[in-house]
Amino acid sequence: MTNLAVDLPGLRLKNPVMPASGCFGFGREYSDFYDLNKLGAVIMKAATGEARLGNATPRVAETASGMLNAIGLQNPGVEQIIASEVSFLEGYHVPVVANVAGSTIQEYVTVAEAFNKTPSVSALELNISCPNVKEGGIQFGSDPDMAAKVTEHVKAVSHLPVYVKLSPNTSDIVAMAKAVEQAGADGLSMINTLTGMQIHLASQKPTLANKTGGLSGQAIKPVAIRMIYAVKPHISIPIIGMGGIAEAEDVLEFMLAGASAVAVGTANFTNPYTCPEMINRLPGVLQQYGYESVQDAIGRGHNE
Amino acid sequence: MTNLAVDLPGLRLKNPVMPASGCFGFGREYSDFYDLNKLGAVIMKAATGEARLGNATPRVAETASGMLNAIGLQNPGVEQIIASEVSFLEGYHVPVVANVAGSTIQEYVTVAEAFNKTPSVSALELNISCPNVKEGGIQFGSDPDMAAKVTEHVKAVSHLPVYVKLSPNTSDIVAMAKAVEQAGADGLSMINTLTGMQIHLASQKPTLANKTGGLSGQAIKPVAIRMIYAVKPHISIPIIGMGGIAEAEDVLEFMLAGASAVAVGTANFTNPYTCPEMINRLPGVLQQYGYESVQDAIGRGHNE
Amino acid sequence: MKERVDMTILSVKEIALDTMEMTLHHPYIAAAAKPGQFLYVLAEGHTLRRPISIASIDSEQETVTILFKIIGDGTRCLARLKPGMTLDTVGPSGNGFALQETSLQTALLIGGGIGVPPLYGLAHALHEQGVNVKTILGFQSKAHVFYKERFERIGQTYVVTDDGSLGHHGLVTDIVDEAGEFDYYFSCGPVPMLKAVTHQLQDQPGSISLEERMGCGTGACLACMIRDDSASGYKKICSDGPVFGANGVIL
Amino acid sequence: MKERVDMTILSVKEIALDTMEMTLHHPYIAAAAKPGQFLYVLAEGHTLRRPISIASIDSEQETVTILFKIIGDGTRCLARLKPGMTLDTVGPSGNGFALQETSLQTALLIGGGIGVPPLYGLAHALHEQGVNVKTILGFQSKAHVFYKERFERIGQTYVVTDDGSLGHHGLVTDIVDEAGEFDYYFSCGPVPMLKAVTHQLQDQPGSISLEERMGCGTGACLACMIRDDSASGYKKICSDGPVFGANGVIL
Ligand SMILES: Cc1cc2nc3c(=O)[nH]c(=O)nc-3n(C[C@H](O)[C@H](O)[C@H](O)COP(=O)(O)OP(=O)(O)OC[C@H]3O[C@@H](n4cnc5c(N)ncnc54)[C@H](O)[C@@H]3O)c2cc1C
Ligand SMILES: Cc1cc2nc3c(=O)[nH]c(=O)nc-3n(C[C@H](O)[C@H](O)[C@H](O)COP(=O)(O)OP(=O)(O)OC[C@H]3O[C@@H](n4cnc5c(N)ncnc54)[C@H](O)[C@@H]3O)c2cc1C
Ligand SMILES: Cc1cc2nc3c(=O)[nH]c(=O)nc-3n(C[C@H](O)[C@H](O)[C@H](O)COP(=O)(O)O)c2cc1C
Ligand SMILES: Cc1cc2nc3c(=O)[nH]c(=O)nc-3n(C[C@H](O)[C@H](O)[C@H](O)COP(=O)(O)O)c2cc1C
Ligand code: FES
Ligand code: FES
Repeated sequence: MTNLAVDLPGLRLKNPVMPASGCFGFGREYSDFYDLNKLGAVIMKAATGEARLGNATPRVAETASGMLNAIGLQNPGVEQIIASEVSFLEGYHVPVVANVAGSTIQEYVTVAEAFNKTPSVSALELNISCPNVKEGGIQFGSDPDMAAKVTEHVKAVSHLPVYVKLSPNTSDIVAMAKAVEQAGADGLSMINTLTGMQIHLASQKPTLANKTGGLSGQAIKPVAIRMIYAVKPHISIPIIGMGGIAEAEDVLEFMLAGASAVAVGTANFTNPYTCPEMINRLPGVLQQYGYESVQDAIGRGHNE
Repeated sequence: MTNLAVDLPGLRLKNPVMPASGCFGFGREYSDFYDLNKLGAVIMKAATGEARLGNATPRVAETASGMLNAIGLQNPGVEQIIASEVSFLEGYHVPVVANVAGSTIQEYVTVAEAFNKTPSVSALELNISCPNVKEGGIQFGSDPDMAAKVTEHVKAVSHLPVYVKLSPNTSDIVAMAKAVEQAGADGLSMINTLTGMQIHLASQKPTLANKTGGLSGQAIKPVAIRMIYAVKPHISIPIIGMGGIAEAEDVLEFMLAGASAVAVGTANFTNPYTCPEMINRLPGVLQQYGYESVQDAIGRGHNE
Repeated sequence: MKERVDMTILSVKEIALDTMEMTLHHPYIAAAAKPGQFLYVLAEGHTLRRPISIASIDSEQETVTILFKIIGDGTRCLARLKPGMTLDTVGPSGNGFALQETSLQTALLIGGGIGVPPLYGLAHALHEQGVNVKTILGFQSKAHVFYKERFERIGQTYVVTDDGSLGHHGLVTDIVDEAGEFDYYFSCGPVPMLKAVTHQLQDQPGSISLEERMGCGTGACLACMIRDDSASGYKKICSDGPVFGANGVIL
Repeated sequence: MKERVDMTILSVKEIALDTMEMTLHHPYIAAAAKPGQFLYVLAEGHTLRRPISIASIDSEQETVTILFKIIGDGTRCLARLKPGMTLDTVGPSGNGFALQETSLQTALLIGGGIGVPPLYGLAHALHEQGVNVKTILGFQSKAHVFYKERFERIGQTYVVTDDGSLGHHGLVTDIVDEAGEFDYYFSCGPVPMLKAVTHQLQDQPGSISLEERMGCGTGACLACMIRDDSASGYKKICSDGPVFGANGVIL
């Protein structure tokens, strides 16, 4: 029997596959397609202190093997999320990870505090890498000092483990990773989207109302693999890997690069059953390449 | 009649399409497929001071809508290039752009000086963004001060116009662009490859012997468009755009973003006739979207 | 409840300039579909699915028909499919036109271009309910016109074209007065048309069907939101719509 | 001179486990191709082409046949193609086996796995020139064996398998001595096999055909280089090869 379980700070995962933040709402819609209990965990859509309406539409565009999005952190605010969304997810036996965003360090702290008072939330994912809002988000994610600062402040108020989600829009991902580990992060999430743009020929304007958006999907997988592989030897906290995962084989590739678990975003849009299908195929793929457990494969791409 | 001509520093282009450095050798192989006179110009493979043998193989891998390469600046050295390759290109009526690389500022200067003595070279492209060599290359390209320094030194010895080729592996492409413009660059080439990696499941190792490689092809087009669009309003020198161009429509998209001409790399591998086919289709595409000339379209995606 | 299924393609044909008609077989979809809902279909090699309205439903043959215009890579790829192949579909998606709630005598349908298809299934259903259906159809030019005769078989039909090559030369809104009395209207087409229509008919009850670029197509990603006056301030076109009360959203 | 052409697929069949045989029609390619050259073929949706050796040439029918093993996405996609469809090909690519230069009596051919196909066309051509052809073919297992009878029709043929399920249990090199005298050898297969073969036969003249991941397939990108003792220090497999003198390159 292939063992899919992974234990991470705050997260006892029966399998390493979870939907990525923002690509799965709060689970409700996908629960129409399959039983959410099949998932390793659910990472919720970003929460901010107050409700936000996000950017103007169009908010998505398709690119070669990928997509751009500029949702702009639309969400009903942390209190509303706790009241109506977390309570929905409580009906399932899956750990819930709350994705925390904000325009100021204070807002991150407020959101983190609220989730810390919610027993059914198992961990926080600090979104310091959203490229689609004017304030906060990626600003915190492109400077190691700022990233460390927001991590420290959130850690100071949080008994829940904190995973810091890194942006790939940087020339030195290792410095970012080290800075947030130093600041107390319990884990990393890598990677958020690459900033991109598409210009619509007929209208002579960027396709997205926000002009730029975050590039996700299979197109960015080589960037994600490279960043995880680069960071892994320099840190001792676990990595949740993401960026273009669409197949069970991709899960193994991320494990070999150094991820301990993975998140699946864009692929849910192509096929709503991506996560459960991937989980079903994972034991076979692990066996095919000679692994008896997920744990076994983590970081094995680093062997000489 | 749609006018495809563009005038750039040192380069009177009859059309804006040229093969990108490293993807076309020195033109010889593609001259078996078509008449190189059809091209706007030819950008040669990188030249260094001495001959280099590059990295171990495998040197390429395929990714979703793209590829990774880690050739490692293999080339016969600048003198040999001038003796046997530039002389071959002299047989055609196309401007020749020399791509200049090195491990030290002195090496860049040496190579630049040699090309400055070669009448049939029309411009230099300063490759400060090669991710596949241990020394030089991207080191110069990820720090604005270093980039400015190498630009200044080369400009000091060069009567030929200097296009500086920027790396997308940075959190602040605008700062890089401004720094090299300030340092005297006559134009920019954007973008070089994004650093990426693929892990080969069966061997548990990176597919490329060099481990990391440069990601190119359609996958990176949104990153290229976004960077060109971001840089354009901040500079007054022209941009040669590249990154995932495969169709005449892509050429127009790059023009709208702010490029004055384009280079085509990876797409030559998918279809050796990509460049001439694109050039043939370009007038029709420009007309379809209401442009009478290439010049007309440059930067038009910035209109509100 | 929507499901992901492989529908079998029975026929594909060009019925007007760049406009394809495709008939698809699937028992579940044909049984569950309602006019105004859409299929969220996958064009091979593409990351995002394409929303295409259900144009008509044949529950006996267990088929639905879609009509689509070739505007880009995805629809070009769909147009190349051949009978016997399958189409990966998530459907029936979204909420269709509310038929049962409206005990109406006369309905006015106003469609523009590729907004016409969902109105055909609606016209058919209304007609079967005994409603008097009048339709105004707007197209770019004569070459783009499709389903004119089919609508004519159902009720009074006005065609307008942008260039006057068929029917009235002008806009759908030019004809609304001429079409006379009605109890309720249904409209689908480009946003500028819908703005003009809902403005002109602001005092009349009606429904409109909206389009927006979609990510998930299922309500999870918030790509397709449209502002409204509700407490949340928005609706999702893919799951709350695509059909909305004409004055229920802010265009 | 190689060209980019669309070849018409005449047949596709599985001839051994995960091993496909495809016959392609094209007058120019069939006329120009030589044993040892390859076709650089495009699998739809892929950025890089796949190099596949020409396994045999029928100049009367104007066809060439390729044999390929399904190992990944590209070959899986090729295996799904159907007769009547076309295959976008750049070919004939590379340099084939030098036949004319060798006025030989007896040739030994040593092939491993998917290195066997180019040797078949070679065996055929040598046989037609009156050369006595002996062949050693190595496969993973019985299920992977193909073209055994065809080689047997040409000359003495030894089969070895990794697991002993057919023929000798072991490696191709185990049989070389048994195969007896020869003037020249030709070998194609995985690099470890080629290393073993060239080492064992270091005092004999021979040619080997190499594989490497390719970018351009035409000599421009330097993806596929192999070190040698020449002034430049390297050769390009796609354009200088894939066939090299057995001791001409550094494996
Ligand atoms: C609810 C709904 C119903 C629709 N019904 C029909 C129909 O019955 N017939 C028909 O021809 N068209 C219909 N459309 C529009 C259709 O979805 C687009 O024309 C199609 O997605 C274009 O795809 P493409 O790849 O050819 O174009 P591209 O421009 O290459 O597409 C690029 C991306 O933009 C999206 N996109 C482009 N235009 C639209 C649009 N108008 N609406 C939504 N997404 C778009 C595509 O889905 C894709 O993700 C409908 C749209 C919606 C939202
Ligand atoms: C000169 C030459 C002749 C060949 N002739 C044959 C033949 O006759 N029959 C046959 O089955 N195979 C042959 N091969 C190997 C064949 O090219 C690969 O098996 C094929 O490219 C794999 O593609 P894929 O997409 O299925 O595999 P993937 O592993 O998914 O391919 C990923 C990438 O790696 C490349 N790649 C993977 N393996 C190889 C390899 N061994 N050599 C070169 N590139 C590789 C692919 O082309 C592609 O770019 C030959 C290779 C060369 C260089
Ligand atoms: C539509 C969309 C919305 C997203 N929203 C969020 C978000 O709210 N918070 C966050 O941390 N990441 C968000 N992301 C990023 C994803 O969680 C993920 O990091 C990224 O898309 C890469 O994974 P993928 O290639 O599998 O999609 C979003 C991505 C998409 C496509
Ligand atoms: C195989 C290969 C070799 C390359 N070699 C060079 C080089 O020598 N010098 C350089 O400046 N860029 C080099 N590049 C980068 C390209 O010139 C180009 O900037 C990049 O590939 C993006 O364009 P594309 O997506 O059209 O390939 C190389 C790219 C590839 C794929
Ligand atoms: S497309 Fe995702 S919410 Fe509508
Ligand atoms: S593949 Fe480009 S030189 Fe051989």
